[in-house]
Parts: sequence; C-alpha cells; structure tokens
Amino acid sequence: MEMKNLPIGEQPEDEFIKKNIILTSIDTVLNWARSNSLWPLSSGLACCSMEMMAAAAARFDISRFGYEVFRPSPRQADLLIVAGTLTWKMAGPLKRLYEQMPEPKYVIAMGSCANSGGPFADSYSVVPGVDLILPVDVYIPGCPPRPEALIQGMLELKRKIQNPAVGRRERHE
Amino acid sequence: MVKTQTYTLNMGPQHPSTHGVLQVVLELDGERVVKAVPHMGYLHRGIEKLAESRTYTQFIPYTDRLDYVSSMGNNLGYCQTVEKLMGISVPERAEYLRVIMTELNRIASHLLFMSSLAIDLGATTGMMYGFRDREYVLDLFNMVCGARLTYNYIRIGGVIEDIPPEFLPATEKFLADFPAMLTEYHNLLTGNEILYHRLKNTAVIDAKQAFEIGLTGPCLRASGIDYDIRKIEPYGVYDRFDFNVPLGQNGDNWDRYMVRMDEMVESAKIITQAIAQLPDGPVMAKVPKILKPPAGDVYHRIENPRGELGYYIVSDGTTKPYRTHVRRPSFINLQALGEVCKGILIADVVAVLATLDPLMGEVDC
Amino acid sequence: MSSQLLSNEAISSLQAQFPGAVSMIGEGSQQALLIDADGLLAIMGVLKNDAAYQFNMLSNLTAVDYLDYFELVYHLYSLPLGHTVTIKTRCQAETPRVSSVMGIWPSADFQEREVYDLLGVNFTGHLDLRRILMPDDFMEYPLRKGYKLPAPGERRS
Amino acid sequence: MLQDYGNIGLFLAIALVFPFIALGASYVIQPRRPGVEKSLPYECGVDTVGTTWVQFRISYFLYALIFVVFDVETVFLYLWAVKFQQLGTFAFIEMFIFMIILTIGLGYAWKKGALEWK
Repeated sequence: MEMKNLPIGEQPEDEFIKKNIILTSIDTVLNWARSNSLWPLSSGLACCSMEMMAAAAARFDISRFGYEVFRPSPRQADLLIVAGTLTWKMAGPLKRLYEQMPEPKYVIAMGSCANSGGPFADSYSVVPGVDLILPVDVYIPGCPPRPEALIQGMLELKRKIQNPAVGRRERHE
Repeated sequence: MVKTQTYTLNMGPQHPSTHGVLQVVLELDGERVVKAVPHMGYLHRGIEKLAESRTYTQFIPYTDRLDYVSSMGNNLGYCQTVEKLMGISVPERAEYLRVIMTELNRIASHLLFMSSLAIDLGATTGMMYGFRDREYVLDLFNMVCGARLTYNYIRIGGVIEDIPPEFLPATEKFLADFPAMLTEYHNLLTGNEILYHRLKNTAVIDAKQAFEIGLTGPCLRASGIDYDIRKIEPYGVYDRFDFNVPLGQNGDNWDRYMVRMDEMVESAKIITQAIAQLPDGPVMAKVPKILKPPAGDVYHRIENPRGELGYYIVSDGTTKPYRTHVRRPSFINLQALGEVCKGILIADVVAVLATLDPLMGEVDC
Repeated sequence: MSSQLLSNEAISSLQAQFPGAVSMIGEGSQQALLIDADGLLAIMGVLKNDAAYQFNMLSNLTAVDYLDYFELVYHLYSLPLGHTVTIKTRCQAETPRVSSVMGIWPSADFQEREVYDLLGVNFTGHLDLRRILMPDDFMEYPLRKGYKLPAPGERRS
Repeated sequence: MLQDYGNIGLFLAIALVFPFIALGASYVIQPRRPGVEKSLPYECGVDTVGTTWVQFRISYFLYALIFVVFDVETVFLYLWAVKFQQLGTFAFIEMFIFMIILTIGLGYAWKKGALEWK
C-alpha cells in the first residue's frame, strides 16, 4: 500500500490519515475480494470428490473461509477443483468446462490422480496429471487428501491470488 | 393433441445429481422423459488391466478405489476370494474384526446415500445431518487404520493391525447414540410430506422386472425379493449373527429409501453382537510374504452396501493374477435406469438416480 | 442355508440330455461345465426354465483371454433351489464370436457390452452391442494380452 | 408540493442509476477474453445433441402466467400489510375481496388442468 508522505507541518493529520484512510490500488482490492469468495465448480470425478463434499459439510466447513458456494454451472464458478482421476474420455469435457468459465479462473488439482495420475498413472485410459490439459495453480497431494489438506490448498490459492507477483501467469489474470 | 417436438438433453458427465461422471442422454417431450440412455466410461481407469501387472497384495489398494464409499467391503471381497483360492483360514478375531468394519462401513455408506438423496431432492440440511454423523464412523476408521476413505485395512489372511484399546468404547458410544440419530433422520426426512410425495409410487420396479434386469442389494430387496448374500451364502462368520433382512413391498423409490434406513439398524445390531462375541488371539494368519496361489480360478461374492460384489480371479501359479474380474453391483444396477425412466418427469430421474445409488468408481471400474 | 454346487446327478442328467456338448472340468470349488459354443443357447435355456435347475439369475459374466482361445465364464444362481453353477464356453481368438444370452437373462446386457468393449468378443443376437466404457473412437481392445500399454502420457486413440 | 415531487424524482434517479453503477462497475473491472469454446452453449461439458432451437410446450407458458398473477398479488399485499392497522376495516374487507377474486382464478386454472403437467 503506497502511502503519500505529508509535509512536516501537518504531522498530527498524518497519524489521523494513517488510522482512517486506506490508500491502495484497485487490483489489490479486487484480488482481496476474489480470494475471499472463491466459488468452486462442483465437478467431482472420483474418491476425492467425497473428501471435497466432506470438506463442504458441517465438520470441516469451508464456509468459514467463504468457499462453500458450489456452483454446478461453469458460468458462475471461478475455481475448478479437479477432484479425482481424469481419464482421456473425460479430458475433452473437462477442458470445455475450463474454457467456459469466465476469467479470472483458477484450477486446483486435488489428489495424486489429478497431480500425476496417481496409482493409475500407467493405465491406458488415464491422463497422468491434469497439467497436461489445464494450467494448474495449486496441487494438493494425498489419495484422497484429507479435508484439512483441501482447506490448506485453498488458503494457498488465496495467498497466491492476493499477491499475484508470486505466481505471475499472464494467461490467467 | 397438437404434435410436439421432442428434443435431446445431456444430463452429462458434469452434473450435480448424477453421483459422479455419469452421462444420461434424455430424450424429452417437455418435462416428460421419452427415453433415457446412460453413457459410462468417463471414469474408466482400466483397473482390471492394471491387476495383471500387480501382485495379489499390491492390488488391495485398487479395490479401495472401486466403490470408494464402502472400501472395507471391497477389501473383504477380494481378500476372501484369494483366501478361498489358496485355502488360507483366517483367525477368529480377524473374522470378527472384518464383520465389525464392513458393517460400520455399510452404515457410513447408507448415511452418504441418505445425504445425497436429501440434497438431490433439495433438503440441504438433510445432507449436513448425514455428513455430520458419518464423520463419527470415519473417526472410528481413522482410529483403526489411519485413513478416512480408502482403508487398505483387510489383508489376505486377516487384518493388518489389531484395534487400539479406545476403539471398542468409541464404537459402543457411537452405537449408543445411533438410534437417536436415526430418529432425527426419520423426523427430518421420512416424516417430511414433500419427500414422501416425491418418492412414493414413483419409478416402480416390480419383483419380476427387478430380478430380470439383474438388480441386487437394497434395490432388489425393495421390490420384495429376499436375496441377501449374508443370508443365502454366509461368508466369514456371518452365520453366527441373527439379524433380519428388511424388504420393501412395491419397489418404488420410497421402498428403496426405507430399506436402506432399516438396514442401518440391522448393521448396528450385527456390530453389537460382534463386539460381544469378539474373541482374543492373533489377527493375521501365517501367510508367506510373496503369495503364489495354485493355478486355477475362483469366484466369490459378498453383500456390499450397493449389491452383490463378486471377484473372479484366474491364477496361473505366478505372483501376479492372470485375470481379475470384478462383478460390480452399481454397473449392473444401472441397467434399470433405462427401463424405469420411460415416461417420468425430469425431476424424478434425479430421484431415481439417487435411490439406485450408482457409484461411478464402481460402475466404470 | 448356504447355497451349494449343482449336484452330480443333475449334471449327468444334463449331459445325457445334450450328448457330447457338456463336459465337466475342474473339481471342488472350481468345478465348471464346459459347453461348446454352438449349443450354448439351447443348454442355457434349459438351465433357466427346466424345473430341475431353475437358474433364474445370471450372477456374473466375464471372459478370459487364453491367447489361443477366449473363455467365456457364466456364474448362475438359482433363487428357489439355492444352488450355483459355473458355465464355461470357448471361442477361438482370431474371430471371437459367441451367441448372446441376453434373450434368456436381460441382466447380461451391460456385462456383454463390457466384454465386447474390453476384449472384442462379438455377441451375436445382442440388441445394442456398442462400446460401453472406452471412447467410441477407440480402435483396440485393451484387456487382450496382446494389447501393449501405451507409454505413460501418450494417448493412443 | 413541488418539493415532494423532487423527492420522488430523486428516488427515481437513484433507482435508475443504481443498476447502471452495478453493471458498469463489473463491465469496467472484468477481464474480457472471449473464446470460441467459451461461447459454445454449456451442456454438462459435452456437445449439444440435435437442434437446440426447439418450440417449447405451452404448459411452460401457463405455469409462468399463473406465477406472475400471484406474484403481482403479493406485491399489492405488501403495501396493504404494512399499513393495514391505520387503514381500518374497509381496506381489510377490500383486500379480501381482491384475494377472493384471484383464488377463483386459481380454482379455474386448477380445474382446467393448467397446473398438472400433461
């Protein structure tokens, strides 16, 4: 946050300004707003979707972080959680879902199947790693990752959105 | 009547109420379904091909990921098939632990069924209740084998670990307040007027049709046919427990829902009896590190929460099976979808999918 | 009451009814009836409708690739009488062709389509034989022993 | 007198400007990257089958019509419900007559079967 320094004469106002007025860039405000209300697309593929639902349910409750609004349609979602094994037959539809989401959109690869094919990496019908198809922002290891791991993954994404210099990706923003 | 134009709609792979990546191509005349054709394979990972390059013990984690909501049942089915092939006898304590775990898993699976049925019909609080109480069972499994969903706990020859001392008191506490949970669900869902009218007399599958299509499990028992493998072909120590098998009358959505709710009560009864008779002793038989079953083939089936789960293993004497086929209940239960959906409304297709309870990991194998 | 295997005299009466088409292989829990492919439909019809057998449930249907022949395996179960039987039939590997039992047990529909999809066994008389698990443009049959797994990551359509 | 009209005018201006602010802000802020695949109709991730421009059945229109009738009725009820103590019994009876007329309309639609889906 850039703070303009005032002439020496009005020192007391300086305290007043620091306490009451926040000067910041629009992008920071937008990223702050986006990162605190990610709307995931409910596109569960396999076992990880069970843990995703458990995370959205009462005990682990990602609505504490503002992420519990699971939108069925990609038009209203800005976060694609690939939860489960992606097969070549599902790769086309998943790519289209990703394309049909409005910018700014983010992708979380949940589980080792999405990260690198997991236990089915050498199968004839499994995409070994979602990053062959989609640009992935956060990888969550685990098979299936526990709901706490999914929450930590989402918080990593939140930090990544809030300071975009960390993961500058022109194609996304 | 004015001639109307039917159009085709994809209830496609990414849909909130198809329980995973199932695509149902609906031919619609307004709201009424003319024809429903299920398309599968969006989660086909080729597990049967992978089995040919895994040893017998390495394949157990793959069985977890078939029906990933009742993994204990999958482990049990596979391990009992290999034990039948090799003639291994499992110690008594391990048999009882297996029964406790699979019945707990049946409760957790039916709780998930109830939650997904509730949210598919619009009752989001029903889902919150179901998932909240399912966490109790997942904590018990977490205590036993450290995993919430894919346990890999039942091994060939017994179970991998004896239960920790605090497992039995925790299970008894869960069984003590389980009836209170059930009355809560019955007040919340079964007593609900809207849910009753949505499920009653919709998508009726009569007994003959259900048996012809190959339905098994709660969907078949809802049509009134007493077919439960724990009774007709008792595996393990199931013949030492007395429990009755709930049956439905006319096989509509309501009966499929009520049969599963009553089955949870029966499972709780089995667990209390199993805990009472739990003997001491080893939990793992003397099994060689590297299993080399004699050449031959064997088919063994058990009663999974979704139906009859069978494993057909052909071994050629080496450490890797020559062929492993899994008879998956959800895959064959889905044949009923095309029959049942003729002439019902779209909203009822969602209810039928919820009560048939297909699980795509198991359908696509 | 636990279900037991088909009794021996039932098998011998079946063999008498179909001379030369039914032979018993395997012993104990691996006991199976080997039926040659062209008499399959007739024998299966008898097994389902005859009062002595009443196998009204096709529990499992699968196929195994034994390199020079394919072996179809049927596990039948009779609800009223409570006994089970394993039926096997063989067809040669080059042009695998077996008559479909979908007419007798409709529950064979998806299982036969899966065997067709993964192993390429053609079921004559099947009403809707098309791929069920693999994408429609997939040319090969992955569960055959000859099918070599593609290099990881490289997709073969 | 004129002053009151001023308030209404101001209220009207804000009512008009408000949606434009909301839509305009998002129009200015949103990164726009139109793509071919993005503009395709969304149907659960796969291509649509057959023609998507199809003539819908009349029953949908009837449902919508009955809904609009009763939605407008509730709008009138709001005004009355806020002030119905001060308005006295005459307005009370007046409102019930209004509701009875609409219930007759509902009965007619119900009997003609506009509510069931043929």
